Amino acid sequence: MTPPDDFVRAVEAVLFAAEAPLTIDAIRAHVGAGDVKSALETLTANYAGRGIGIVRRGDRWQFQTAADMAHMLRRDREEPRKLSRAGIETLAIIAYHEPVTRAEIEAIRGVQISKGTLDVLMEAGWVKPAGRREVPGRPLMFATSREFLVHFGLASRRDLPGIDDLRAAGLLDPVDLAFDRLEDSEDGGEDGAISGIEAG
Amino acid sequence: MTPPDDFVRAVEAVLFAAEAPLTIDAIRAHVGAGDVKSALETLTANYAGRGIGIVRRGDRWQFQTAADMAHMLRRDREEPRKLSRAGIETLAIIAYHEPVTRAEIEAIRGVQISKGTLDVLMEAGWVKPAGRREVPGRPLMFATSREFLVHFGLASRRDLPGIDDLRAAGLLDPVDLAFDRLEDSEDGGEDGAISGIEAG
Amino acid sequence: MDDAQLTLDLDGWEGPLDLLLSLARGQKVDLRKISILALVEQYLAYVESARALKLELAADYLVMAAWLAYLKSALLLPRDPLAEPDPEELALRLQLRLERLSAMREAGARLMARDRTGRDVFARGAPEGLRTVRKAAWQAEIFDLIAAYGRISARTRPVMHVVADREVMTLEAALERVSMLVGERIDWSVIESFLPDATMLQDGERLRRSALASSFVAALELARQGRIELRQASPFAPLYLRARA
Repeated sequence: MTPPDDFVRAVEAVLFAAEAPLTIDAIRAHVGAGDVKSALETLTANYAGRGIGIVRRGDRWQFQTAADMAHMLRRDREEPRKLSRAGIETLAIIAYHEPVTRAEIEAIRGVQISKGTLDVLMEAGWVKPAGRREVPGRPLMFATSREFLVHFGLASRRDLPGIDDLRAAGLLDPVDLAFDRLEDSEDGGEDGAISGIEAG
Repeated sequence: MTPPDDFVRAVEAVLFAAEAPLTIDAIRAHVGAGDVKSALETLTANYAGRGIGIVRRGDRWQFQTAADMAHMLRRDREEPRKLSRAGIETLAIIAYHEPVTRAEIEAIRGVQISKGTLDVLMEAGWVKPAGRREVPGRPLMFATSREFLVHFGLASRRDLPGIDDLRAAGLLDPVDLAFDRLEDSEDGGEDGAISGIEAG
Repeated sequence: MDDAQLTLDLDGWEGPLDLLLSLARGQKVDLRKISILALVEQYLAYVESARALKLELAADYLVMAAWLAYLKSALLLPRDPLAEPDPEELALRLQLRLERLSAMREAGARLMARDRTGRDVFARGAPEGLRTVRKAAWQAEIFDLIAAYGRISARTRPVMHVVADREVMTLEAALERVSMLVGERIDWSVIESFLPDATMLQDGERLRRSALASSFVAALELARQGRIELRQASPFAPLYLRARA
């Protein structure tokens, strides 16, 4: 094992000492000028296969334990709060469709969301308001937060399980849009280009 | 770093996630049977020369950032701040009369100065202690520093404008004084010449 | 999934679409190939059995049941090309909705199965923490400094008045002038007539007063020497001078 150079060591120490995931700019503020991104890549490679490692969460980086060590570490720890089925579905709909209004969530689930469901997700810090949709009534939209990426171990929303397949299959498009497309193709028209509402 | 075996990885992860330094027994309670001591030695060797390392404190073990990287964990951020009126007046008196004691500054200024004012000037690096006046109480004297000249773009203190220059520039004519004089001349009184104590 | 189990799970449904999806899953085929007619019948049968057991069903379920009953009849009747909406279209829309709900349910499950922070992976337990020390960068301009000194000087220096030189008549000058002039006069002359013509001079009034004082003292001196005589009728009355014969 070759010890890294002092710049990489500095990035390693700063990231290790941090109490929260750090952006590249935040790291640079501590270590000074240098190629932080390349240092992070070096470190990520250095730690591959170890008991701890470096991961990217959105535009931030952090050290964390390797996932396969979970059983060693769960001892004496409280399980994170279990979400209700409504909570899980609502969170998934927001994550895969964001930004999304409450009415849009309800349209997919076929049922009203009880008041507490969004509150629980916001309290957990996984969901946050994300502006208003410019339609009559200007309904509030919701999106996932940075903490959501951290908690679920996602480098970005593109890492959401199966999101590419769902998008390709049109399953992230509203029913009306999907229906029109099916009609078009049945009428012998060319395959409708997927004009999905681009997520993320 | 060569990836270690799973037992060493487990010790590594447990030590990393621990909220306090751990004894070998406490580590074993997490990772199960195995040679914890030897795993700790392997880890210590693995991390030699890196930005972080494993250290022993008594009979407990912990991860910590390398000692020579400690200064990276702290960064100074400079925020521009304007000197207060008391600050700039005190600085001006020191510059024109140095070396000067605090009591002398107050006598010239006609107002007491708070302890913080001189501290700020010394923190800024513009004022420094300059020996003691050989009078009862041996009060500390203050003078300007080289940084003072640099900051204000002066080759020497002789470059500071004298009283006559100030008068010519109208800087000795605050509103109230000019007003008094106007009243005097209306009363038929003669112009009072100000006998300036020559500065510098 | 039999009726008994459906009944037991009554409280567990997240609305009629959820119930429909569970029933559809019971068909064990791809949602795209599902028989909507069979699904409708299953749903209606479920609602019937719930009613038979006198279970209270939320209004949503009954609204859905009514709509599905309509869909069923439309699907069974001979196709009327002018009917709006087209029952096939309604069936397709229902199928699309079920697909979307199903997709999100699976996505939620996969999300929950990820390595979650605080459950499967952990951040460092006792980080040293990073500190940002704010340091003031004090700023002042040379003008501020000079202006401040000007301000202090103007405010606190003792203001000293210097009286400008002005023309006066000395006692010597008055003695000379009075003794010379008095010899030319024959009769008594008032002292003011011995003074220089004040109006001719700058600052004349001041000089006149100075000359009067000096000339008065000069007159006293000349009288003491016996060279002139003085006469005054009463205090503050005009003072007359005459050379001694």
